Amino acid sequence: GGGDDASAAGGTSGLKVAYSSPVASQPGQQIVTNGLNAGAKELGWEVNVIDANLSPDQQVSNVQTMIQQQAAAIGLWALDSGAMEGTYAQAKSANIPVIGVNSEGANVSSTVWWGVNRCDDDQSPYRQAAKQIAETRPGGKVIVLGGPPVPSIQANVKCFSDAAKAAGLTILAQIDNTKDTSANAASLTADTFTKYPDVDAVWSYNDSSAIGASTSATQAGRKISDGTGEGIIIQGSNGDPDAIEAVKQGRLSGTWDPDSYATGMAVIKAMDDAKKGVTGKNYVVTAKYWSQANIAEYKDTATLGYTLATIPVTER
Amino acid sequence: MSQDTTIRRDDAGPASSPPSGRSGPGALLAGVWRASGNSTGVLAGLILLVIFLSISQPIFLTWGNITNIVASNSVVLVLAVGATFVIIAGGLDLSTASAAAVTGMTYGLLLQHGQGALVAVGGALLVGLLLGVINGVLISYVKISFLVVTLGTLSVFESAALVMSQGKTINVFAIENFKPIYNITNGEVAGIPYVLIFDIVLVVVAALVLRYTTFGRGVYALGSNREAARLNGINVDRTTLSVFVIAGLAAAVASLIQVGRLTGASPGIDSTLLLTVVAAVLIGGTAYTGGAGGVGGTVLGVLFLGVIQNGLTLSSVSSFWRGTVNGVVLIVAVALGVARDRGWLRLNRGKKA
Amino acid sequence: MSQDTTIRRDDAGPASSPPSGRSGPGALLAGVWRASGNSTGVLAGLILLVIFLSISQPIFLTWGNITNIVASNSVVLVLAVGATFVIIAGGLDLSTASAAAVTGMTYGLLLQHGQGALVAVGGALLVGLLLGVINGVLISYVKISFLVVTLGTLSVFESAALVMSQGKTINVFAIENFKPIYNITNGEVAGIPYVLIFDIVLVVVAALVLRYTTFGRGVYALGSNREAARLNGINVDRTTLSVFVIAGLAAAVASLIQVGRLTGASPGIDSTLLLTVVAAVLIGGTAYTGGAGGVGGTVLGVLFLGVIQNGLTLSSVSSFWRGTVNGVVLIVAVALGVARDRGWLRLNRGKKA
Amino acid sequence: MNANTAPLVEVRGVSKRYPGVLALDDASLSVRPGEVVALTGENGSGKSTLSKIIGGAEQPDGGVVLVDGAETVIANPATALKLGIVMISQELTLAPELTVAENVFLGRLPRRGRFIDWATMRTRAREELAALDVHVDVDAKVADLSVELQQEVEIARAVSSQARLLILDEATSSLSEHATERLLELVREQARRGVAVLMISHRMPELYSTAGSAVVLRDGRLVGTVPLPATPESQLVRMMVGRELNDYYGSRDCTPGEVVLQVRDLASADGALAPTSFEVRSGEIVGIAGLVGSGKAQLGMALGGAVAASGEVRVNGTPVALGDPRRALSAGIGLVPDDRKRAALLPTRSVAHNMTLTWLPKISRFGVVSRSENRRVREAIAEYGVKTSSPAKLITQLSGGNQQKAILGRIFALGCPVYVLSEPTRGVDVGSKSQIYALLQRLTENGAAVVIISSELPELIGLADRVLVCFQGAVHGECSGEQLTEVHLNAIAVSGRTHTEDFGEPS
Ligand SMILES: Nc1ncnc2c1ncn2[C@@H]1O[C@H](COP(=O)(O)OP(=O)(O)OP(=O)(O)O)[C@@H](O)[C@H]1O
Ligand SMILES: Nc1ncnc2c1ncn2[C@@H]1O[C@H](COP(=O)(O)OP(=O)(O)OP(=O)(O)O)[C@@H](O)[C@H]1O
Ligand SMILES: [Mg+2]
Ligand SMILES: [Mg+2]
Repeated sequence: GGGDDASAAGGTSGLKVAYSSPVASQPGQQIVTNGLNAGAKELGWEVNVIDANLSPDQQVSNVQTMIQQQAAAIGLWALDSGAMEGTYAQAKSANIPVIGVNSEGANVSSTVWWGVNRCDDDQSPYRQAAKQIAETRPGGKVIVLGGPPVPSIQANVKCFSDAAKAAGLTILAQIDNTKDTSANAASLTADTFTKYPDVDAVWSYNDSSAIGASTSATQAGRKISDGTGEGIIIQGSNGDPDAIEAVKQGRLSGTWDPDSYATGMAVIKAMDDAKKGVTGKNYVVTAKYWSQANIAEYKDTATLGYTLATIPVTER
Repeated sequence: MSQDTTIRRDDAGPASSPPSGRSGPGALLAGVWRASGNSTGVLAGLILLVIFLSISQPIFLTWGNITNIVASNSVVLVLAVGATFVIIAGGLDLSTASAAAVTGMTYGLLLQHGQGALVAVGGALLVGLLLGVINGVLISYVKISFLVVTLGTLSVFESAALVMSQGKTINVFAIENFKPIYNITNGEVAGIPYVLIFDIVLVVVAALVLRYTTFGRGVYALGSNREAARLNGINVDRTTLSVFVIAGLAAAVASLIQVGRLTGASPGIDSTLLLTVVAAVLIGGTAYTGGAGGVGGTVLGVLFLGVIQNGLTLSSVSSFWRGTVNGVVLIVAVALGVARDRGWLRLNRGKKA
Repeated sequence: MSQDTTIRRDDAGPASSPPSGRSGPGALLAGVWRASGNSTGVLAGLILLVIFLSISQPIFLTWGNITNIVASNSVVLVLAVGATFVIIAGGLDLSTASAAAVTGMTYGLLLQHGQGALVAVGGALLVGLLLGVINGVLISYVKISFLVVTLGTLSVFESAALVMSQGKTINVFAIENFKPIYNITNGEVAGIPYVLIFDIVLVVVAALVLRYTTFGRGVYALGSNREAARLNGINVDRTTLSVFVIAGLAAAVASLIQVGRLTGASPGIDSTLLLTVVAAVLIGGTAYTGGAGGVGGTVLGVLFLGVIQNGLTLSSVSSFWRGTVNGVVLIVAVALGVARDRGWLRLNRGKKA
Repeated sequence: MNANTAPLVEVRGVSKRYPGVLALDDASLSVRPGEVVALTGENGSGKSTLSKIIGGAEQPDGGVVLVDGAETVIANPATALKLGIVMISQELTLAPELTVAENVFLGRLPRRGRFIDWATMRTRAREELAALDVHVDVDAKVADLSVELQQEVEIARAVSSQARLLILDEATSSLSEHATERLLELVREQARRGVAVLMISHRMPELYSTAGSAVVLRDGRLVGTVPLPATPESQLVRMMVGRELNDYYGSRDCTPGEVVLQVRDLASADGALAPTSFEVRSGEIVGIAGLVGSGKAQLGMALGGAVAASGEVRVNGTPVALGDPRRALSAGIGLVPDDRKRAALLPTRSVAHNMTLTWLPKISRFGVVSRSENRRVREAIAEYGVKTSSPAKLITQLSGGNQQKAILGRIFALGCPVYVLSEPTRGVDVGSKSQIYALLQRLTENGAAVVIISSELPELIGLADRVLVCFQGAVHGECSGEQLTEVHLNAIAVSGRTHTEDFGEPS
């Protein structure tokens, strides 16, 4: 399909670029990798993905390996963006552009952002989430399910919580699923549902926690709302395949999909731009909310038919 | 430090030895206190915790909350019962959480491929047994240290679980053959969750096996003095193999409960699960060098950790401070046991000379 | 299993005992092989791994890659050296990775509040010492089991690191007073990274302390037989306290290297760090029940694990399969040592009987 | 001999309670410089407890300890060492992972400047051991040594530490006759130099040859202090056990029957035991003697299947698979190994579970232990005279001799056709020894074949029908009848053959 742009880029064909994945075994990160590969294929590039497996220290040494292997460009989803400045500086002095994913820094060439992580206007996803809940359940009671103490997660939690209060919702409790597993989310929410049996909605920072909450709600004899009807509203985030299934089965009210596939492609696009000398840009990948109302339209990444020119990304 | 292996020192006590016959009315509490052996501190800590939480959180002692505690700790309990056998025998199975991921994936995949409920459950148990056999054979027949073997298989099993579904969670909710396990893990009879009944049966059976079978005695002997066990006719290699097989089966059972609860099989492993399981066994009074302890203590350990978690959630302690409360309560509870031993908390112990 | 505590059985060898004077020309390799004691398997595995990687990955033996291996394993090495003292003394410090998070945050906060480079480094070391004292006092004077104490402080320290900055990473890259540590951790002299020089000095000093000081031999005596050490006038409590203080200081030093490398102090803890550190010490031939082993083996253990990681990264093994390769290589390497012991790989060992 | 010098250490009215037992009850004793005091009494009478209190390893519940006439709290062993009180305790206190040299100097390693002087340490360790006539590689790991050599290391440590008071708690119990003699000579020499010595032993000849007085304890109470060697042995024994001991070794009323145990070319895989052949008949007791390292213990271990071995062993004509203790046990060979701590005790288990360990196959059905367990344990405790406050007590809380009786009881109760007993009476008091001998006689009367491996020649001579003597890993001779004397046995043990001409008797 979209080979035209690639041939226009001409000279860049055959580049070897690298991407440092925070944890390659997670489903969402795998989709990012698929997107990277698709984008690279379009340009005739090769992309080497190295897994930091949740260790920032490992990530630093992975990037150093990339610098040694003289990658043409480095994409990097920093596990801890406050702790990568030195590494960025080393890449810069080796003249290798660095594309951050949801992470920025003084020496980062450009950054690809997830739309879900924005909180600057009314259209920002989690502000919309709060509005949606308030519309269905005016003055409703909400539980906020946070995650490990990571700045980006904390920012998202704050974004939703502030918007929820502004929309007249009552936040009964904020509980943090620091272990980041469904099982732990299930225990935490089971305890919380016992304490607050009259909860209207749960907003969760990711899908696996939302599924945990859904499990304990069901076990407590609660119905899961389809987003408009009765029952408890449970919103997840990430658009994991598993969560899409759950939405289809009526076990989740909905999930905020950051579009990981487009994210991967956007990284390649940003690299391509940087190679052409265009840096300092922010690429924002548009998020989608999948609920029981629109889940029938959900398409698997393989059949999306994105090209580098058509990915749902806005540049700022 | 090498001798300082039980939670409390000196008096390894009658925790696992046969009841010594003295009885009499009254003084029941004092009796339990005395008999609690190595887990006194945790027992005392648990009692204080329960009293504190019942007062500060009215919801704590409701039946709903209690069943929550049971449900959320059954996976840890089952793994911890398996780990108790291994630790009493003087070993340690670091691969247990990873093995549970593999057996859970096996169950999920079998269901996904249209297998019947029994086949799927049987398959998971069989794989659990196989994983236990792998550990056990490498340890008892190839003679590699149990720490190295289970450290290696921890990594291999984790990887295998990821490979099995390419890292994806297998959603089994809509599969018809999943229903029986779903109903068992989430159902109840006369208000009592099946899982609670299962837990009780499991613990009682495990306790009886350890106390009243030749196999159980062999496990203690092996952990107490391997050479003495060997010279007195215990089949040391087979007993070693057996405890790892038990741990493998426990991993399979735990994973069935887990998948039943979460309605999906995930290859991801909770990085704190292993530590929680081992902690439960050790604070329950089983010596990490083996030869002493029992499942009774392990139940206390699991309950103790579970009640702390539940209490923290109910009291909405900030997630930053949870660790502090958790750690301090644990240390203080065990320190109570130490204090008891040193006579700081004398309770009807008979006077000294 | 209780006796099966060293990585290989039977021949605990001269790993920890002083050089016994015999020398002679030739047979150097055979000498190293023989002297490698408990870490033979890992040594052999390491050599095979290096040969394999040099052939399959041309970049492997470049100086740049070697310094990369050194840099990325220094944190583990420093923690593992501290852990070696604790484990030889018969203990285990589960809180070491959490302690490093606290000291790293201390260093970051001090810099952020405009303190000088020396004050910040000194502050981190002081806090490390304090954390070690907390562990040590609870264990040796309050007499709570080291497992319970360090399990508790693991949780408390983790929580403390989070509370210190409300969970945020402190970016120190732009702070002027951070420059010295940055330059030391990332700089080099004549092509040799300062960190490598530091690592070598640290290991040599630690080895000398363990071999040639009364404190060092007291650590071995304590781990070998606590009661014997006590009856022979070794100050058991103070030695116990000291090894935990050493572990605390090691955590502080490791965190300085970490922050220097990452240019930011993060309260998050790498969940695999603790297991990696303990694994390095154990596969390096230090017995987990104490009394035997040494830092030489620990260096081998760290290198072995580091080279596997590096090799996996260079060979772009799929992240799903990494764990399998990792685990299998580990088990096979240690099995080599077992095979050596049983005479399957006889190499100039002199006849028995 | 130094009755007028002031006591170095004096204990007044000391008592000590353990859960369930009053181990010491108002006990007193004093030792003067240059004096050798024997502390005697039955197993469990409180001897070790008393010596631990003097050595700072335990604190008394009541009473006082005076050092150099001043009331002193010996808070820990380090304090005791500073006061010049050095103890060899009944349980070995060695660091098994460390070298012989380090163990000799444990707690006081020689230094040059700030660093340990390994060269000096090795040389001095070699000298100290040589003074005991022990020649062992000082770089060897202690865990790799036999019990006897470990004991020698412990003795070398004590002797070399310039003690003012030396406490020997059954230091000779795992030594051979020769090594014992050497140690006692050393003790006498130390006493001549003004060192005070408190020795605990169950071997009468040692006490009589070395001690100047004896303090007798019974059930933690002081029975009396008597001069030695002036007090007749029978009186001392009566003070200890509260009755006369007649017929010490007992006798049996049976003639050897069928051959029960047939051993042909039995050799251990590690070469410590050369091919050995012999037979034992039912009703017969065969002793095995030999010096340290002669392979006698190895012979027992090979018979019991504890070590890999080659050759042929038959019980009642049926061949027994070698190298597997389970097969040996089920074929009817009951083994009591000599190293109690390493190979027999389950230290974390109760007395009951230690005893029933070996009985499990007999007292269980379908793998479930029978209800009769508790009754059997109580019967065995009574029958074999194990002194314990409860069967649920941890075995390590029993006195040394009672631990040994529990171990013997668990094997004797099996009713095996063949018993292989290595140092069966190590650490057992005279009264109990006599009981054990009587038990052995009964076992043989009931048709068992017994092999006793012992370094106490009087015991072998008193019990055995014939004695095989090991020399350098093989059986080099057999003595019976007239020739069953210490002189003959020693001759073979030392040189491997009899010097008939030296005795002028036909062989
Ligand atoms: N740690 C302990 N806990 C409980 N009871 C103990 C402990 N140590 C000793 N005892 C008991 O104290 C009593 C005296 O024991 P002690 O070891 O002093 O005897 P002993 O005279 O040395 O005997 P032996 O000749 O057998 O060595 C025994 O009944 C023993 O069971
Ligand atoms: N002189 C020695 N030097 C080093 N090791 C020795 C020496 N003598 C014996 N050993 C070790 O002790 C082990 C046990 O000794 P062995 O069974 O041969 O002698 P034994 O006569 O039974 O000794 P004991 O009188 O101590 O029971 C031997 O396998 C050997 O390893
Ligand atoms: Mg004694
Ligand atoms: Mg012997």
